[in-house]
Amino acid sequence: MPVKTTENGEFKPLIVAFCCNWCSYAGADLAGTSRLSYPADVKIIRVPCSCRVNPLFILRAFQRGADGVIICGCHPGDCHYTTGNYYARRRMTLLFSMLDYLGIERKRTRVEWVSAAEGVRFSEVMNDFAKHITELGENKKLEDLRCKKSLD
Amino acid sequence: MHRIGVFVCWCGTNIAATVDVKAVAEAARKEPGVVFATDYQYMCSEAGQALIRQAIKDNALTGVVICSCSPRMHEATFRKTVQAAGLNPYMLEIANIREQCSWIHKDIKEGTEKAIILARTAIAKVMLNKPLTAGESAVTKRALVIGGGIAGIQSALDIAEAGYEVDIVEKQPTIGGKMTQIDKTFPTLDCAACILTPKMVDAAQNEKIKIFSYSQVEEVKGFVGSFKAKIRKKARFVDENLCTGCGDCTSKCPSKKNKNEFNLGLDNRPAIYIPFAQAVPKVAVIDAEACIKKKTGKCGLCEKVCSAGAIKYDQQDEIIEREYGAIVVATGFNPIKLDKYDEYAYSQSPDVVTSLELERLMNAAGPTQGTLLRPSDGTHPHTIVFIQCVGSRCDDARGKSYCSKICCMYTAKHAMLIREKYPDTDVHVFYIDVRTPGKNFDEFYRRAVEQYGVDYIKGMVGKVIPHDGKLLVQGSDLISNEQVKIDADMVVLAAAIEPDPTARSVATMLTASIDTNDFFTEAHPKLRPVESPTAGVFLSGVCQGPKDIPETVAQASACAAKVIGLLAKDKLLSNPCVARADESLCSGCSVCQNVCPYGAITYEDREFRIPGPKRSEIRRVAQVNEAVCQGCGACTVACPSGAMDLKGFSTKQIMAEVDAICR
Amino acid sequence: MQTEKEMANDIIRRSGVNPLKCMKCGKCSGTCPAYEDMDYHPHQFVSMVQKGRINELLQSKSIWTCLSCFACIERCPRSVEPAKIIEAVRLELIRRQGCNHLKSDAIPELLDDKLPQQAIVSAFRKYSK
Amino acid sequence: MQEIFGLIKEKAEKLFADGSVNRVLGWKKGETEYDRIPSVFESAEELEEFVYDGFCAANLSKYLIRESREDGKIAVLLKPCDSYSFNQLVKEHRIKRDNIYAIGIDCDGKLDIDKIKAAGVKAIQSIEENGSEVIVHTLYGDKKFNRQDVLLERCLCCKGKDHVSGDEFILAQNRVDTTVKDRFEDVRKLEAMTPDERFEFWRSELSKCIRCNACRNVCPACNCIKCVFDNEDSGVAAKANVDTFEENMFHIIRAFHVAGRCTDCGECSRVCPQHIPLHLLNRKFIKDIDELYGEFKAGADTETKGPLTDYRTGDAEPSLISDRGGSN
Repeated sequence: MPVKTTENGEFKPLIVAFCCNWCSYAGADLAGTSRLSYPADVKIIRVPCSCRVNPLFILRAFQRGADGVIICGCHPGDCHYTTGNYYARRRMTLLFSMLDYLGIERKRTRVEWVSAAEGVRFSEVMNDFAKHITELGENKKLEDLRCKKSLD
Repeated sequence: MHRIGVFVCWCGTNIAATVDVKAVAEAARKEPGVVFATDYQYMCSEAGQALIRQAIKDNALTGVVICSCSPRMHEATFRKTVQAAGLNPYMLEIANIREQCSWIHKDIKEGTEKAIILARTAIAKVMLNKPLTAGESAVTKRALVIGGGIAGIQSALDIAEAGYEVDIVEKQPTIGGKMTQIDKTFPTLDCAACILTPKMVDAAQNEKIKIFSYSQVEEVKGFVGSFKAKIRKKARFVDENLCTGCGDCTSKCPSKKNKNEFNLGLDNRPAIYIPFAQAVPKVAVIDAEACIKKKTGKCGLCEKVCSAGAIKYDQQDEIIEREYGAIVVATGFNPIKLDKYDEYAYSQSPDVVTSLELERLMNAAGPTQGTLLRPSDGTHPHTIVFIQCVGSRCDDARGKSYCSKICCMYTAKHAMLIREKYPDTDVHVFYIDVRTPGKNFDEFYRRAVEQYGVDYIKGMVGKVIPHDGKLLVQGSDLISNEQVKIDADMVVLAAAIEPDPTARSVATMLTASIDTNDFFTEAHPKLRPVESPTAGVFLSGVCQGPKDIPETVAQASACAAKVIGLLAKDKLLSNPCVARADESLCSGCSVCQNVCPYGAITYEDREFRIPGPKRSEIRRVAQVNEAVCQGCGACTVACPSGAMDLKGFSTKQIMAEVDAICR
Repeated sequence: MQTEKEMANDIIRRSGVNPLKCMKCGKCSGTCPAYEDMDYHPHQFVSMVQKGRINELLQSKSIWTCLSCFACIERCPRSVEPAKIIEAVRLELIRRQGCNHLKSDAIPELLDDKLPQQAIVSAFRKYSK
Repeated sequence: MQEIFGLIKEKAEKLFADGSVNRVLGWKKGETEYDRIPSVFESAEELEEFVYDGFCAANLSKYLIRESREDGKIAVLLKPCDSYSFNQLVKEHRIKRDNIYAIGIDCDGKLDIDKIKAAGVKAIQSIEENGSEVIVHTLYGDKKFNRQDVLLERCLCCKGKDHVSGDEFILAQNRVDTTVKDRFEDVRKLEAMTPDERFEFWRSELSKCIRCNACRNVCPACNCIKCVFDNEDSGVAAKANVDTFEENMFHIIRAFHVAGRCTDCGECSRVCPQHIPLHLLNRKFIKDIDELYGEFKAGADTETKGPLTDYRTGDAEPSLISDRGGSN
């Protein structure tokens, strides 16, 4: 289980960000090049397109103790593969709605469209998301207790 | 057995300043499967790459993780490196500990912790990497140029020069673009037509170049090396092959009061017209909206006077399908609409004109035959005020955030030409900054001030008030700290330029990306300025960003060089990170086919062994055409059984990454 | 006692204006109908607040001659909103003096047929805190 | 219903007799009075065991995945709601339409034995259906039910009496409409709860799951050659619930995989030995799809693209969900 508190006992969330290679990952790179900081709690996984993100990945992240999962892709209409983010948009909307229906905090998941030119936006989005997740606190509803126990 | 090597780059101090690289290497060494880990100052340097190659050989590594800058930067470099050491180039993963770690975190402890997690994530992924081999595909040796302005013409001429076929598709009835409307060019004051029209003629006469004027690209399918385009050749109601361009029809046409687009509506043209004297192709076109015959069925005068018999009232749009190996986007620009800036009274007075309109008013082929006259009353203007940055350099809510780049220079040109031709005219230029970076540019601007006595006022105009046939211009002079009021006869607005409105649809069609201003995005702002991130699509001219003519031509030729480089290849290696269907799991349900944007998935009946007396059964299973698949992964999520997976980004690999991050 | 820099920060915060957005084109002053009656002009307000020269501005008659017509806000290409900065400086002064120059009770007396509605609104904006 | 049963049997015998089919897919009596098992009859003689009554709830279309691949033609009996699943399977190329003779049959709602038992009925000897009455004969005497009161939940919000596919139809003169409630009523009730109440509801329901896979096995949309949860390579393979999360994962993913394909046949909930209202997961997806992307009925035809393999450029953004009001 990841360490989730700082030395002074503050909650440090674990956030998994799936970023499409062409827009959002490049946007994250631009944020880096521009030295625009966001919390180190955010860890990025590169995927070719937001449509590569399987609901399984999201649930697995929560199962293993992630506190928030964010999916970033090209703006609708700008997908490198023309239509990928449109499919991702429907899938994620329905999945998030289902998680909400199951009583999971609806702000733990998010989709944001960030272009390769939006380094500033990328950092703003991550700061904002991390802020929300920190406020929500630890994800208790979806994590896999077994994972926790085995490492305790 | 995995034998993974981890290489941590300092990137000078770029990484090493906020990440303890030694600690990262140390932590990586403890990961299962890792047999070697080290750090080095510059992994991408020749010495760094040699270190990697040596380590691969010495330690018989089966996979390599490099903790360095973004994979978008050096993934290709390091793939070559590991390949040179005998490893499959896809047995490499990059942990991005610069852009997504050292550069954004200030605390070394925090940075190091995150870098270790990123390294461990890459290690978890590389353990599941499989050797991949790039596929091959053929190259159609023909290029498509979208847009026939100076950019498109120059790219086409250069590509044709190298011996390849080029098609230019231009939506106007003639090629030439905006440059045809310009009178003189800075900083040499050449006549624009004199330098452009020979190029237009060259393009028309070149055997390798085919011009589709009055045409638009409607659909593009395929991928680098083998695009298939549908071109709509709009009906011009004149047979292009028969028309001699004599102009008899245009002088006889009774429908004469139609806005002349070439002169920006400053005068009129007939319903059948040739845009201008040097048009290429020099063929008449009928404006169906204005043609009396087309509207009422009566008239037919042009048909009667045409000795070549070229008039075809029943001509239909034609769809032409052609194949291309490369596509050049040269869709150009337009001045912005000025309705948002009514403080300058553009809509209130005909004597407030845009700079492009001024070009027409000063051009010998323009509405005034080159004599500068006020559009309102045809008198000579004696006081002219130029206003810079109209709609440029604004905040996003007010206009374009960028500098349109060409206005400072053309305004100096206009001011200079007016002062030269009409020395009795007072010329004032309101400017915020005068930007003249370019060869002989500042000298040119200084000449306008020093030699021609143009009055440059540092400040902006607040408003223009039309009154009694004059224009009261009120602005600030920041240097003398006073508000100035000038009673002017004409006001010229340096309107910002914006990409042609077709840019967005062209970008969508080509799956190329555009920025928030609709300029096409280049593959790399510095190192790949003429390529789009979409393979096989190249950028020429202002469609990529504001440019003057010399820059446009330079970029057009650079773009041509890239196209030639592509067309010179017989085979292209394709990205091996494509989808693959596991036939043993596939139930042939077609959901993957439904979401594939490339039509890369087909179905085949295959025989499978099954338990039971029948022993085998025929099943419909998905097949991926690897040359067509671009590797987006839409199918992998649509597939409920997980039969569809993406090489290089497999479900297992991404799951391993998730697990490594959440450990 | 506040330093000038602190006052400047207060004014920036109160007005919501970011003077760094200014590209120094002078359009605000070019458009200002009250320009001639001002000692410091709209563009100078922006740059002086940025530089922290507040005491001079507090002495300025411009804070009273500004008509609050918002033409500069309307036309600024970079949405800097100089009139709001002038207003914030004025407010600084009004607060120090601790009194409203215009009470709502006094309005009916001041009204006449020719007075445009906008002038009343502007006057309220200008003379009360 | 007795009359319909006769007509169906007659038809089946005729099909055997003239050789148009070599098998008939129907139901036969199981171990108990109310147990009906899907069965393939290979001759007119075997039809002696054939039965069609209020307990023949099982959706037969899924069996066609295997049966339509056998030699010869098979006749299948489809209730109106089954014909949607049938269409969906044709759309997904899972059944060979040419090898099937589909007979649409009448349905006046199927009985829920749990509701009967819940009324305290024990030692059932036989059950008699008599129009709007159901009479249960037990060792301790007879018990009468109003038919409407003991119908399966899915029949109370019946999709309609019309078949969407079939080669021939055997229908009653007077067709009974059993619809009394809106099928999204229960979903709406859940939506109206607070997130914590919903979480508690689903936690208590899903924690009953014993991962017997009955829902998966009966579901006509769950027709993968190998389920991801059985596939080592998928990374989520698990045969049993070791902890609370596995149930969430399994049921969310299962519902997601059938989203846009589920015809709401309700078999999952009917067969669940733990009585988990699984159909409420599927109906949530159906409701969201209808509201967000326009009404869509999976299996209404064999061509239309499913909502998850289609899009509109102006589709709703996922932020729609996170921006919903209320507490988290």
